[in-house]
Formats: sequence, structure tokens, C-alpha cells
Amino acid sequence: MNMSTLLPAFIVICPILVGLAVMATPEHRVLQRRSLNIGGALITLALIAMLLSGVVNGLDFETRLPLLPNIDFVLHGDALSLLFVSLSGLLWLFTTIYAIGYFKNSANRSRFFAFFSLCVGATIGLALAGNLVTFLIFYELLTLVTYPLIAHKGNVASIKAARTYLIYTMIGGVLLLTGVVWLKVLAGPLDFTSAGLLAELPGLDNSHLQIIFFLLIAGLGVKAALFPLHAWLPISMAAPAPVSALLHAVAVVKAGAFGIVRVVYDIYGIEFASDLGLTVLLAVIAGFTIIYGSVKALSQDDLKRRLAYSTVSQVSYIALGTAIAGPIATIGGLVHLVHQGLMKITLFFCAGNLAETLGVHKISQMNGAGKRMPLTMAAFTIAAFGMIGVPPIAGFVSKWYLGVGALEAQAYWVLGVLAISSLLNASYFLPIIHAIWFKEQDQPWPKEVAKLRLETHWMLLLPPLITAFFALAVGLFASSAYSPLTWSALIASREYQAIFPDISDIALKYSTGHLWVLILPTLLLFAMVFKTLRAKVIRLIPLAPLPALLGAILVVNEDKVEQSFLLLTAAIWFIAALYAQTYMTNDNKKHRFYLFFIITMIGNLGVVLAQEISSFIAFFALMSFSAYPLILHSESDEAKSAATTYIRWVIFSEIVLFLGLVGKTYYAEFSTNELPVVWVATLLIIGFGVKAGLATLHVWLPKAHPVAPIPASALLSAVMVKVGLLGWIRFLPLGDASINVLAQPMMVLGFTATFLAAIYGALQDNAKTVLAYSTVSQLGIIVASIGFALANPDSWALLLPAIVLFAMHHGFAKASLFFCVGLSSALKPGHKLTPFLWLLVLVPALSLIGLPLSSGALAKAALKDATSSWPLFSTLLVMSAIGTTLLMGRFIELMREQAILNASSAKPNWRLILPTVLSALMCLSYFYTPPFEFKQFQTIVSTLSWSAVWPAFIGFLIIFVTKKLRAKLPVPPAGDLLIVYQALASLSTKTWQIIANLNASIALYIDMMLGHLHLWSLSVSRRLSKQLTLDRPGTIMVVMLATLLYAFLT
Amino acid sequence: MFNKLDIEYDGPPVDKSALSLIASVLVAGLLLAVTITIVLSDKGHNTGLATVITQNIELSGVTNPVTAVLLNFRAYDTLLEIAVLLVVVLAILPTRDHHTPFFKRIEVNKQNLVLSALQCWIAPAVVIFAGYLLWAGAHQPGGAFQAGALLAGASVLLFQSDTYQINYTSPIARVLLVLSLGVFITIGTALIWFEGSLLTYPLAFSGLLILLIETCATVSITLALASLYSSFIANENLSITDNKHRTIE
Amino acid sequence: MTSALFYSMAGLALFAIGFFGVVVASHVMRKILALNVMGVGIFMFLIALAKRNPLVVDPLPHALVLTGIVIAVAGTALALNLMVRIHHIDQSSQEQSK
Amino acid sequence: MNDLSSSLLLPAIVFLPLLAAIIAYLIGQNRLQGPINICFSLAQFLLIGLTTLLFLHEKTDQSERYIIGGWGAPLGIDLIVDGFSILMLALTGLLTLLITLYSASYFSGKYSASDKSLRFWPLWWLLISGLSALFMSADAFNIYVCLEIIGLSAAALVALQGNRAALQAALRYLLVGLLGSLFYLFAIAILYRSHGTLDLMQIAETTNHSFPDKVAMILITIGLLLKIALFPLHFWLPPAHANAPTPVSAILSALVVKASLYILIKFWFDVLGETTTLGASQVLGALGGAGIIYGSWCAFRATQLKLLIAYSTVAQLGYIFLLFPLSEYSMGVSSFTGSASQAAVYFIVAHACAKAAMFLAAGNLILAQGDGEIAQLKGIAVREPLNVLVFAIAGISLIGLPPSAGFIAKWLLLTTAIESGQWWWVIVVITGGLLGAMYLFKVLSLAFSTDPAVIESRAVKSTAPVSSVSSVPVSNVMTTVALILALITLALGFNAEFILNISNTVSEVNDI
Repeated sequence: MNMSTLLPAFIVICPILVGLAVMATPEHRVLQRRSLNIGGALITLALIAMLLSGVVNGLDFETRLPLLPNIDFVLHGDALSLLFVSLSGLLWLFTTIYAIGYFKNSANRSRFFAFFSLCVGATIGLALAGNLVTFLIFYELLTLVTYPLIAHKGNVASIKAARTYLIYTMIGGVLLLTGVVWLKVLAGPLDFTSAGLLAELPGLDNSHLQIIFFLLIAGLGVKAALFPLHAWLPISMAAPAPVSALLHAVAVVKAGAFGIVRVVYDIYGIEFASDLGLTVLLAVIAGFTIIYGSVKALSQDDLKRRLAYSTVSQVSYIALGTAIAGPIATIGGLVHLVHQGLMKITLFFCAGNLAETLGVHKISQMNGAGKRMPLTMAAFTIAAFGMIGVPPIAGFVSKWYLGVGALEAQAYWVLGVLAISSLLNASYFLPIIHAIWFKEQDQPWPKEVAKLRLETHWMLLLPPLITAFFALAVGLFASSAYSPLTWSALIASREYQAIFPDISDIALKYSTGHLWVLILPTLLLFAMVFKTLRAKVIRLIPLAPLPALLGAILVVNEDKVEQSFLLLTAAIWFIAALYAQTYMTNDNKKHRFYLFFIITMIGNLGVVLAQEISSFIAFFALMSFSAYPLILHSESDEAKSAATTYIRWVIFSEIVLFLGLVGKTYYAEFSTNELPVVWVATLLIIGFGVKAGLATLHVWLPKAHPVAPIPASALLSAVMVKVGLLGWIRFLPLGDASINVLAQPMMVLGFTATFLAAIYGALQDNAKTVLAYSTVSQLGIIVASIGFALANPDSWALLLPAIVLFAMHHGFAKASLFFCVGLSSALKPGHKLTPFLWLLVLVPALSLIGLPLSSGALAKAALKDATSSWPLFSTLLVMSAIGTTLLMGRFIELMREQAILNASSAKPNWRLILPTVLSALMCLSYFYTPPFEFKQFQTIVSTLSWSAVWPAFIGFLIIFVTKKLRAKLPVPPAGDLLIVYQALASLSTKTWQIIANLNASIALYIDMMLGHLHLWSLSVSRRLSKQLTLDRPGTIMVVMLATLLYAFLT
Repeated sequence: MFNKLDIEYDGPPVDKSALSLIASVLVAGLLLAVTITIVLSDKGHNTGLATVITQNIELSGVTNPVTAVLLNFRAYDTLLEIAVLLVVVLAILPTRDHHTPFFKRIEVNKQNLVLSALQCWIAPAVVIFAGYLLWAGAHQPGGAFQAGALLAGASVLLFQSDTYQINYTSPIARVLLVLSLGVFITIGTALIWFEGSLLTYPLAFSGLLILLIETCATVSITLALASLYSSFIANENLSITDNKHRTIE
Repeated sequence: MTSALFYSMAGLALFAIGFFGVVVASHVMRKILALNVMGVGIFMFLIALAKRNPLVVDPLPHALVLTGIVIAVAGTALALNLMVRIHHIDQSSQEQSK
Repeated sequence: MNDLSSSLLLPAIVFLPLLAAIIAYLIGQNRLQGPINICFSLAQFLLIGLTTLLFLHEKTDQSERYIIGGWGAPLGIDLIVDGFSILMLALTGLLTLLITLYSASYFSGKYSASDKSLRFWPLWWLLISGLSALFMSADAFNIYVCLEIIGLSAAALVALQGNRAALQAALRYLLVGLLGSLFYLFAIAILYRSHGTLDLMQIAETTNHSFPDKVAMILITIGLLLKIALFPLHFWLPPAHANAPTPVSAILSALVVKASLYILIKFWFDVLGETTTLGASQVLGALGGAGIIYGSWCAFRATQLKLLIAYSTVAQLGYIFLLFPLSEYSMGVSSFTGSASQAAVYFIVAHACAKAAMFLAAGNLILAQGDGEIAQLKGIAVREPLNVLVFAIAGISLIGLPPSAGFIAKWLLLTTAIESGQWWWVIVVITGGLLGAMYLFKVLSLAFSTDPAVIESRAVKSTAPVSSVSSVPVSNVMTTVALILALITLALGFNAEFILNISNTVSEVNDI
């Protein structure tokens, strides 16, 4: 009876003993109870650690006790059980601390903590179960032990919740029991064998196995909250917060999912189950539950009910992962078991904190909670983003593996499910995050507890922070040795043995080159958190991009594209930071602005430096999400609507990108055929197209830029938009394969955007909108050139430097134009500096048009030369100059009107002018020659061609001619196609409304019918029992005598 | 059949619901017919244990085969049967101890001549006859139960005139009631010690032991049956001691 | 038709009548009496059994009958006692209610 | 087992309680009564424990015979002890010990009129001796006498309370008991007529498919069904068990009902094995199934706590009756050896412990709260947490949820049902479990609910003039006894081997 047989038993017994001991401690002995609880949790964790280390280096742990004639009570510590045991052990410790804080002075705590530790004991037992019978024993014990937890408060709601919980779990338990008994009769002792037990058992008739599988899954499905059996989960939210945290993140729900994993892998074996056609059924149910859960979550106002429905959908990911018969999907499913646990428990802790300290239960009451409880809400936000699947937090990892696994198993519809559910997750989590951080507190808190030193009791605050940190760490260090991901990979490799693919290169390494560049900005970011340091930090912000700038010039020179992009981003971030110093001085919300300014800077620089897909997406997401507050900064109505459009489009692009990159990774690693996959390319184009202002996807741009403060809109236009282009360069198969079917449409879209944007922009009355439209039109050119590269890959070698050059030129020009808008007050006529300032405006404008000697001309020349194989391209390029001149002319008109309008007396502010000068200088062409070593046409003289000049004259001519005409025309709304999209959106919500209240009425009808049925059955039973009061036992006895007589004698 | 146990029921003796009546008559008839045909048809074992008993009669210490069966061959049954009687006595006797003497004679003013005459003549005769019955049990039909029943009859006669009043809860009464069971058990277990197994009478003393058991049984049975009878009388007038003021009719 | 057979048939008849009485009677007293009739029926059957063979008398049934009678008496006594006590409680409650 | 059969162990098991009854009656009313009875029960428990150990140790063959009076089978009476009976004896010993402990403090004057204890103790010991004698007797008529002792003393104990409902229930129980025993006596007479002997073994040897044996079997079945209170003939059980004092209702539900069942099984499988037909066992099974459903339904609708538990006994008996159709029929004769017998044995043990624990716990709750109304139970979990826990554990075993012995029994029953292909019994067992859950959690949900309104009313109530039985704090001896029983049910849930190899039904069945 050495350690290897006793350890699993100890791990299970320890929490149970603690439970019993706590039950015996009288109510008032707080210290004893607290020490028992925490001591027990720690001891169990220590034991689990011992078990973990043992299993890792190959030891086998098994406790085997005789239970029934030929079935044993087996506790076996294998890899899969350890995943779940360590999760529940760890989260048990945190939930205990949390519960101690939560129940400071409430009634019958001994009872609560007793059943609490018994519940964890049952979960650990369930995880360590070595055969299906032991699993069943702990599964049923779990129901019993969680009942008092749900009914803890004792009020009507929780009793009703407990009753519903019981009805479901009892029926589930009974179904499971029948299934297990039937299976035992057919297949003897049901020990879990790693590649499936039933596969090699001879002579089992398949129809029986299918029915049994259905019974088992129905039984387990109740706890795993699969679709028809999930109704108990939201209702049991009436339980106190630690209970719902434990139940939904760790114990009950995971038990069901874990059970499904055990049955599918260790009893049926994945191959045997899939060719019995069972896994398809499970996959469909799981898929439907995912969508159904998210949809229901949308309409819940109570925070915990919304989280409950989100749990319903999230747990089905695990079921989905197991059901897709592929090794990578299994890893996805298994790792989600841990990740969802971490994220969901954080969410529930925060919900509990809100309820406990502020008395907030409804989402509508949560406005401005961020200010009152910043740390809790920060944890909530991290976990919420994790649930949506934003990299690098834990949720993304599991969705990533599920996506790749779905492709591996050719289950394309699963990708659809993942996309839709991420969209739905975003649509029910983001409004909460928006309400927390960006809305003011409109009504007093319902039941506010006195303000302590911290925002709430430390015991309530610490657990969510730690679990949030774990959720982040698990995501970030996913591919490290001891992460749950590697552990699930180990499990999956044991399940699949033979056909386990090499997954090292789809692992998420988040490796980014020259990470030292980001150190300074991150330091500043942490400094921002402390109120006292804020003032000093703000002054230091312009220094942040400097290391990047130096790096770009000196260090980063092996990859030309990366170097030039880094140079562009760093330079403009530096100038914008300088500009912002003065521009934001008297803005009351500047702390928030600077906070998100730095985060976006980190995101942007990170994207440029990213080495491979995972880090690219992570920084891309970071940049796009943190840009949202910059747009929202002025809090005006247009800002709000612009910001919402922006965030919606960002979410859309994130999802499309996710699908595209999943496809790319899969086909790059595993597919055999060489030709590039069209749909992957389209998704990537659309994904980055949103950011890069592809024709129909650009609608957010003209709305967002004018609204943001000048430095932000400059950055948006000049730098952030270029990331889309960088994405295309990195991920599209440019230069090595031609995809004609995509090339033509891209070129068409590109040029139409160039011309239409120009015309539309010219009619605008806001200077910044005009600039935004000019960005759209310039981007049109880039899109067209990318299309050209797709059409004939051999030209890519020449085209790449041209595109990069054009991007840099546009960046600097557009940035300086935006900065000039800021100086409009100083442009009043008659001041001695004004002509010099007008020069500042004209230089970038003309360089955009492409006049000789300007960077624009150089870029266009390079482009013309690279696309020489197709003359139409260069003519269109030249024609685009007309459009740009139109826009620039309109811009100058507006600037003059602006100058006359607010001709304030203040003398021009030097600290504003200096950065504008800097950026204007960059627009001159001679700066570009050295870094790009353009051979033949690098000389400035090549820009002196006639074709660069005549479009400008025609443009200015049109401006003057149409001046009066344009005055009369009404100003078209900013986001042109947006109206169409909004109409479409309102249409879809209307139809959705119709469907919703249709099934609501159906549900109502069904309830009414059930009510009648119930009443009818009660009355029948009452009438029946009245007659059948067996008042005639005599006759009955005689009748029985007769029947027995008959039975015996025949 | 047992649901309507209302004592005050003075409705028709047989509840008239036709269904149950017809059904029970029919089936009872059927039951009777079937059992009779079976019993008649089957010869079955014609002599039962007669031969075996006659062979072992001399070993039993008594000549009357019934007494031999009752008190020797199947002594265990008789023991349990006395226990049954004790159960009922315990169930019926009032629980509170009235601390009145075991046997009390009450001077009653108006005497019923015929009754008192009968009592002084018949009671002693019955006692002697009961003694004879007890003694004859060894070789003729008779024995403890018959003697006990007879004595109980005599005690009923004595109670008629309410001149004698026995307090069954007094210590003596309790000892006497429990006497037979106690003696039987002691003898039974003692025999294990002597003879090696329960209730195996030594050949020489079996007759004597049976007689001893019989006498104790008679005493206990008399007292038990007397107490059963007097419990009904006592209940009639709500047991004298309960409400002092009530006069004896 | 030897006399033993006749008596055993009589015994069975008594048993059936007794059972019928128990099933049908409504007052407790009648039920107790019916039970006694059933008991007597069985005892008669047993005694008839003892004298089945005209030559020899089987003493065992006699002993069984003796024991049976004592048990029957005990059972009936207890039943009557319970009945009487119920009767008293009813009576005293009627007095209080009057 | 020569030393056992010649020694005084077996007869002592019967005589010791009788002696205890005599002494208890003679001592009468004084404080010595409790302790004396406790040491008697201890002695009885040790005696039975010793016998069981010796029997297990010997395990020479299936059963041990003890000849009383040296006369041998046909003439004298023998005591026979086989696996099943030793298990029932052990169960009796255990329950006697625990329930005597419980009733020592129950009748110690704090709760019920102390004069009742004078009548309680002798009757109690006579009941125990009757039970022990029954489980060991090998003679048909001797079984009749034991049945009578049990019937009469049980009826007397039910009537102990003295109020009208108790008396009425006792009377009904007595009449039913007498009727059942008369049927049995009649069957004995028929058997004696055709076999010429009263010893069960000898009858078993000479049974054939003759008519008298069949009629005898019918009469025995009807008589004992009446005493076991199977579904249609169960009308007397709920009032009797509900109105009896708590320790009495505990022993009634746990053991007394099982005694007649033991006899029925003995006759049905061993003695008159050939006469039983498949059709008859299906009838019994059907009645059992109907009993499960009807019993659980009535339990759910009961408003009195003890009535609820009594109806649940009716339901649980239904489970055991599934044994008859499930025991496999080889050559037309069903033998009490298959896994069905294992299930039945385990059910009997599990139900005995669980039901006794539940009745004792319910008794404590009723004492603590004043009256037996279930509706009044609101928020009792706060004042009597341990008793509610015991009630819950016992309930879990009755429903058949895992950690308890009930689960093992249900598991064995389900396995047998599936193996023998009679899947409809699976549905019956499953619905029974669910219905059981309904009435248990009806009580538990009330116990947990702490409506503020109820708490005030309870607070007012307890200070106001107290209702008939004063709500006195329950002595912890009584709670610990209930807890021990509950823990035994749990312990039995973890290792089925222990019980199964006591009732040596296992020895033939090891091959499955």
C-alpha cells in the first residue's frame, strides 16, 4: 500500500474530511473554520502537485478497492484527470478565499463551507475516477452535495432554483445509471483505457451501443448544459456568487463536459465513435447549443444570467472539440476546459464583487463601475475579452485550435459556428465593457458598502485579479512547457497515438523580434497606473517611440519592409506625441487619452515587429481595440456613433481575420496541394481590407477620423491604416502565386475608390472629412497595386518597394495635413508668419498630388515603373492625381474659411508648429533616396516629367469652375455606404425581433399547455385515488387469491 | 374488510355493497370447492407421526402421547406459546402499580345468597379437580392448560360477587405471571449444561421435570386468564382506582 | 366416506365461512368472532387429520390444536381489549362533547 | 460447526431476550431499567456477533442444524442457520442494540409518559426473541408460533401510545396479522396431511407438483403477503407505523415486515420450490412494481412526516418483490441463488438500516418541533442540522443514489433485470427512484427554506403555549444513534463484498 496506490485516495479524502470537520465546527468559531478551509485547500493542492510531478515523470498512481462482485472502485491519476484535478484544486483555493470574504457575517456558514469542500471532493473524485462506475458514483454525489449550496439562501427563489436543478440532474443521473448498467452488462468492467475500450471488444451489436451512447450523453448533457437540458443553469443563478462561480467555472458544468470527454475517448474511442456516426450528432447538438446560449445571453439584463447563458455556450465548445474527430480539435476542446474555467470564474468573482459592494445585479446599473472599482472591472474586461476570443488571452488559444482542428476534420460548418459565436460573444460583452468604462455613473449605487482602503474587501478583490492574471498568462505562455495547452497536447497524443500530427509549428509562440523596442512604452504604461506619477509620465510620452525610431534607422535592417514601416510608424508616433503635448494641455480627460495613446502605440509598434501570426494578431487586436477610446474621446454624439461603427467593423475584421489566418496556418502546415486556397486569400483580403479601407469596407474611416482629436486622427490616417497593407504583404501569397479571380476585382475596387472618394470628399464641409476621403482615395491606389501584384506575381519584386514608398509618402503627407488643421486658428491673414504657415499646408498637399520634386511624385514614378507591363495602370495613376487635386483644393478652401472664421488673437503656438514642420519636411522626396537605393529612377529629376503637372492644373481648374455650383449642393453625409449598411442592419434586427417574439409566444403557449396538463393530471389523480382508496381490501384479497390460484394451477 | 372499524357502527351486519358481496361469496365458494376436491382426492400420508411417537413414548417420561409431544418432543413450541400468553397479559394489564395487596377480600354489605353458596361449594371442588387433571396429564388427556383453564373459570366465579379483588400489578402477581416462562427457561438452559443440548430431559428425571413445568404453567395460566377476564370488568367501570368517587354497581 | 373425511370437510367449510365472515362483516366484534370460527375450522381439520387411519391415533395434531387454541385465545383477548379501550375513549369523548 | 451446534449459542439467542423480558417486567419502573436493558442488548449483540463469526469461520456447508431435545427432525424441533438467516440475525442484533439505546433515552420520562416504559420493555424483548426464534426455526408450526409472538407483541407495541388513532391502527394490524397467520396455519395443516412431517427440510424433499402442495403454497403466499403488506394489501401499514412510538415504528418498518418476507422467500424458493410457476412470480413482480409507484405517490402526497416514511416502506417493499420474477428459472424451478437474490438481500439490509435511521431522525425532528406536520418543518435545518443530515442520508439510500447501500442494491437489481432481459423492470426501478427523489426533496427543500415569515411565526410559536407534545431539545444520544445508522448505510455503500459473502448466497454465485 505504498504511495502510488494511496495518493489518489488521499486527494479525494482530504476535501471530504475538511468538509465533515467544518460541518462539525459550531457557527461562531470563525477562525477555526477559516483555517480548516484554507489549510485543507493548500494540503490538497500540495498533494495534487505531488501527483502531477509523479505522472509527468511516468509513475502510475492507482487506488483500487473492491466495490461490486466484479467491479472495483478505481481512482486513477492519468493525464486527462490531472488536467481537471489541478484546475479544480487551484480554483477551489481561490473560491474559498473569495467565499470567506463574501460571507463575512451571514448565517450558517459552517453548512456552506462543509458542502463547499464536499462538492470539490466529489469533483476531484470524479476527475480521478478510473472507471465509469466510480465516475457515476461521484457524479451523483456531486448532485447531492451541490443541492444545499444552491438552496443556501433559503429564500423562495433559491429553493425553486434548487428544485429545478434537482429535477434536471436527477433525470440525468437516472439516464446515466441505466446507460452505465447496460454497458456494464454488455462489456464487463468499464475501466477507462486511453484509446477507447469498446473498439476491440468483439461481438457488441452496434445498435445497442448507439442507444447506450445516447443515454450516456443525455445523462452527462444535463450537467454539461447541452441544448435541451440546459434550463437549470440560468435559474440556479439565485445561488450566492461563490456557488455560481464554483458551479459554473469548476465543478458541475465541467463535470458534465469532462464526462463527455471520458465517454467519447476512453470508453468508445474516437475512431469507433465516429464511424458509429455518434460524434456527428454530438457535434451538431454542441454547435447548436453554442449559438443558442449566446443568442439567449444577448437578451438578459441580469448580469449573472447573462454569464450563465454564456457558460451554456462556452461549455459546448468542449463538447464540440471532442465531437470533431481530429487530434487538434481535441486539444482545443481539452484546453478550453481549463481556459473557460479560469475566465468564467473571474467573471463570476467580479459579478459577485459588484453585487456585494455596490448591490449592482443588473447590467443597466453598471454604468461608470470602472471608476468606482477599477481593479475588479479591469479583471472583468480581461476575462470578457478572453471569452470573445481576443488574442492573446486564453479564450483565443482554444478557439484557434478548434478552428484548425475543424479544418483538419473537414468540418467547415464548425468554423461558421466559431465565427458566429465570437460575434455574439462580442455583442453581449462589449456593451458591458463600454458601460463600465466609458459611461458616467447615472444613478446612485443600489446598496453601496462603505468605501474601504481598497475598492472592496481584499479577500473579494484578490481572487479575481489572480485568476484574470492566470487567464492572461495561460494565453500568453500557451506554448511553454507547463501550460495547459502542452498538457492537453500530451493527452491528445495518448488518445490518438498513431495518427498524431506534428503540431509544433501551429503553436502560438507570440514571438516578436526586437522586443526591447516596446520596453520603454510598457514601463510608461505601468507608471500611468499610479496617480502620483501621471503628470511626469505625460511629459515623457514623446520619448516612448524614440527607441523604435533609432532601431528602425540603425538596428532593424535585415527586412526592408519592416524597416520602412517601423520608420514610418515611429516617426509619426513621435511627431504626434510632441503635437499632443500642447494640443491636449487643457483637455480634462487627457489622462484617459494618454493611457490609450500609449497602449495603441505599443500595439502598433508590436504589429510591425511581429515575427509570426499569433503575435501579429495579438498586437493588431490590441491596437484596434485601444483606438476605440481615442475615437470616443470627445464624448460628443457623432463621436459615440463613429466609435460604435468603428468597433463593430473592428470586430467584423477580427473574426474574418481569425478565419483567414486559421485557414492559412492549416493549409500551410498540413495540406498537400500547392496551389493557394482561394477562400483563405479572400478572407485575408477582407479582414485586412477593413483596416486598409478597401472600397466597400471603408465606411468607418470618414466617420472616425474627423471625430478623433487631431493627433489621434493623424495617427489613424497615417499609420494605423497602413497596418492593413502590412498584413496583406505578410500573409497574402504575393509574388509566389497568381490568383486572377481576386486580382481583377481588387484593381477595380481600388480605382473606383480613388475616383469616387475624391468626388464625394470634395463635397464635404469638414476639413478632416475631406482628408479622410483623400486617405480613402490614396488607399484605393495601394489596393489596386496589390491587385496588380496578385495578377502578375513576377512584378512583385519591383512593386513591393514602390508600394512601401507610396505608403510612407502618404503617411507623412496626411499626418502633416492633419497637424495643419490644428493650426487653422493661426492662419489668419495679415500676421507675419501666415505665409510661412500656408507653405506648411501647401507642401504636403502638393506632394500628395504628386507635383515634381515631391515624395508623391517619386512614389508614383516608382509605381508607374513597376506596373509598366500594363499601361492602363499608369494612366489611371495619373488620372488619380486629378481627384487628389480636387480634394486638396476643397481642403485649402475650407482651411481659408476656417482661418477667417476663428481669427483669434492668440499668437501661433510654436510647440504646435514645430512638429508640423517636421512632418512637412518628410514630404520632400530627397529624404527617401538613401533607404530605398532606387537605382535607375531614384534621381529626383525623374519626377520632373510633364505627366506629374497637367493633372494638377485640370484639378485646380475644376475647383474654381464648380465653386459656386458646389456651394449650392447639399452636403452628403460622412460615411457614404454606411446608410445602406445601417438600413440592412435595422432590417435584420426587425426580422430578428419578429422571430424572437414568435418563439416567445410559442414558449408561452407551451407553458400554458403544460400548466393545463399538470392541473388535469392532478385532478385525475385526486379523483382516481378517491375511488381507489382500497376501501374494499376484502374483495381485493379475494381477487388476489383467485389470480394466484389461476397462476399456480395453470 | 378492516377499513370500517367503527365500534359504534350499528348499521346492517353485512355492508351491503353488492359487488363485494357477490364477489366474495363466489370466490369463497370456489376456494371451498377447490380445497375440498384437493383434500379428498389426495390420499396423503395416512398415519403421520403416530408410529414414531409411540416408539419414543417411553423415553419421554410420560405415558400420554399428547403430553409427551407437548412437553417433551416439542417442548420448545410450548415454551414459545407461554411467551405468547405472557405477551398478551403484558399488553392488557394496567401499567401503573396500585400498591394494593395482591389478594384482598372486601366486605360487601348485601350478599347474594345463591352466589355465595355456589362459591363456597364449587370453588374448592374445582381446585381439587384441577389438581387431579394436572396429575392425570402424565398418562391421560389433561395437563397444564386444561387445569389452568379450569382454575381460571373458578376465579371468574369468585369475581362475580366482587368479594375478592386481585391486584395484578403487585410484585407477587408479576412473579407468578412470569413464573412458568422463567422456570421453563431455567430448566431448558440448565439441561444444556447437564445433557449437552437444549431441553433434553435426563431419562430418570424427565417425568418429574415435566410435572414441575406443568404446575408452574398451570399457576401462570390461571393468573393470566384471570387477569384477562378481570381487565374487561375493570374497564367496564373504569378500573376502580382511577376515579375514587364512583360506586361499584 | 369415513368419519375423518367428513369432519375434515366440515372443518374446511367452517374455515371458508369464517373467511367469508371476516371479509364481509363490518363491525369489529363480528370480525373477531369470524376469525375464531376460522380458527376452529382449522382445529377441526387437524383433529380429523389425527384420526385418519381408524387403527392408530396420531397425537401430534392434538398437541398442535392445544397450542393453537391457547394462541387463538391470546389473540382474541388482545383484540377485544383494544376494542373495549377504543369504545371507552369514544364514550368519554361523547361525554365531554355533551 | 460441532462446537456451535452443541454449545448454547443458538438457543441462547432466543432465551436471552426472553430472560430480559422477564427481568424488565419484574423490575418495573425505576431508573435502573434503562441501563439494564442496554447491557442486555449489548449481550445479545455480542452473542449474535459471535455466532456470525463462527458461522463465517466454519463455512463448511450451507447451513448448520441444532437439534433441540435430542429428538431429531420429524419428532422434535430443530434450529437451522444458513447464510440468509445469519444475515437477518446479525441485522436484528445490530438494530436491537441501536434501537434499545435510542429507546432507553426515549422512554426515560422526558418525552413520553414513563409508565409506558413498564409495558414497552418486556414487549420489546418478546418481539426481539420472536424475531430471533423465527429466523432460526426449521419447523413449520414453530414458525407459526414465532409469527404469532411477533404479531401480537408488535400490535401491543403499536397500541402503546394509547390514543384512539394508535389503538385503531393496532387493532387493524392485529386482525390482519391473525388472518394472515390463520391462512398460514391452514397451509401447515395441509402440508402435514400430505407429508406427515413438520420439518421444512423433510417437506422440501418430498414436495412434487401435487395439488395440495400448490394450494398450501397459495395459502402461505396470501397469508404472508397480508403480513408483509405488499401493495394491494398494504392498507394497515401506514397508520400502524405512523402512530407507533418512534423506536417501535423503526423496528416495525426495518425488521418485522421483513420477517414474514423471510418466511415467504424460504417457502417460495427452498421448501415448496417446485410448486412455484413463472406466472405466479410475474404476478408478485407486477404487484411489487405497482407497489413502488403507488407507495411513492402516496408518500409524495402525505402531509404527516411519519406517514410519508411509512408509505415509502410500502414502496421499498415493492423493490424487493421484484426478486421473484427476476430469479432465473432453471428447469422450471427458481432457486434463491442468482444475482437476483443478492439484490434482494442487499435491498433488505439497505432498507432496514436506512428506514430505521430515517424513522429515528424523523422522531427527533418531530420531538424538536412539536408536531408531525411536514408543512411545519420549514427552516428546521437551522435548529436540528444533524437530524436533517441523517434524514437526508437515509433518504439518499432509499432513492438509491451512489454513496449509499441503496445504490448498490439498485445497481444489482438493474444488472439482473438487464441480464435476464426483463427490461420493463428497469423502467419500474427507475421511475421508483425518481418518485422517491420527489418526496424526499419535498421534505428537504422545506427543511432548508428559511422564509423570514416562517422564522417569526416559529419564534412566536415556540414561546407561545406549546402544542400537545412540548418541543423539547432532542437528547444527543438519540441523534447519535440515528447518525450511526446513517453512517452504516453509507459504509455499506462502499463495499458490497462484506454483506454478500455473509449471506452465503454468494458462494454459489461467484462464477458470474
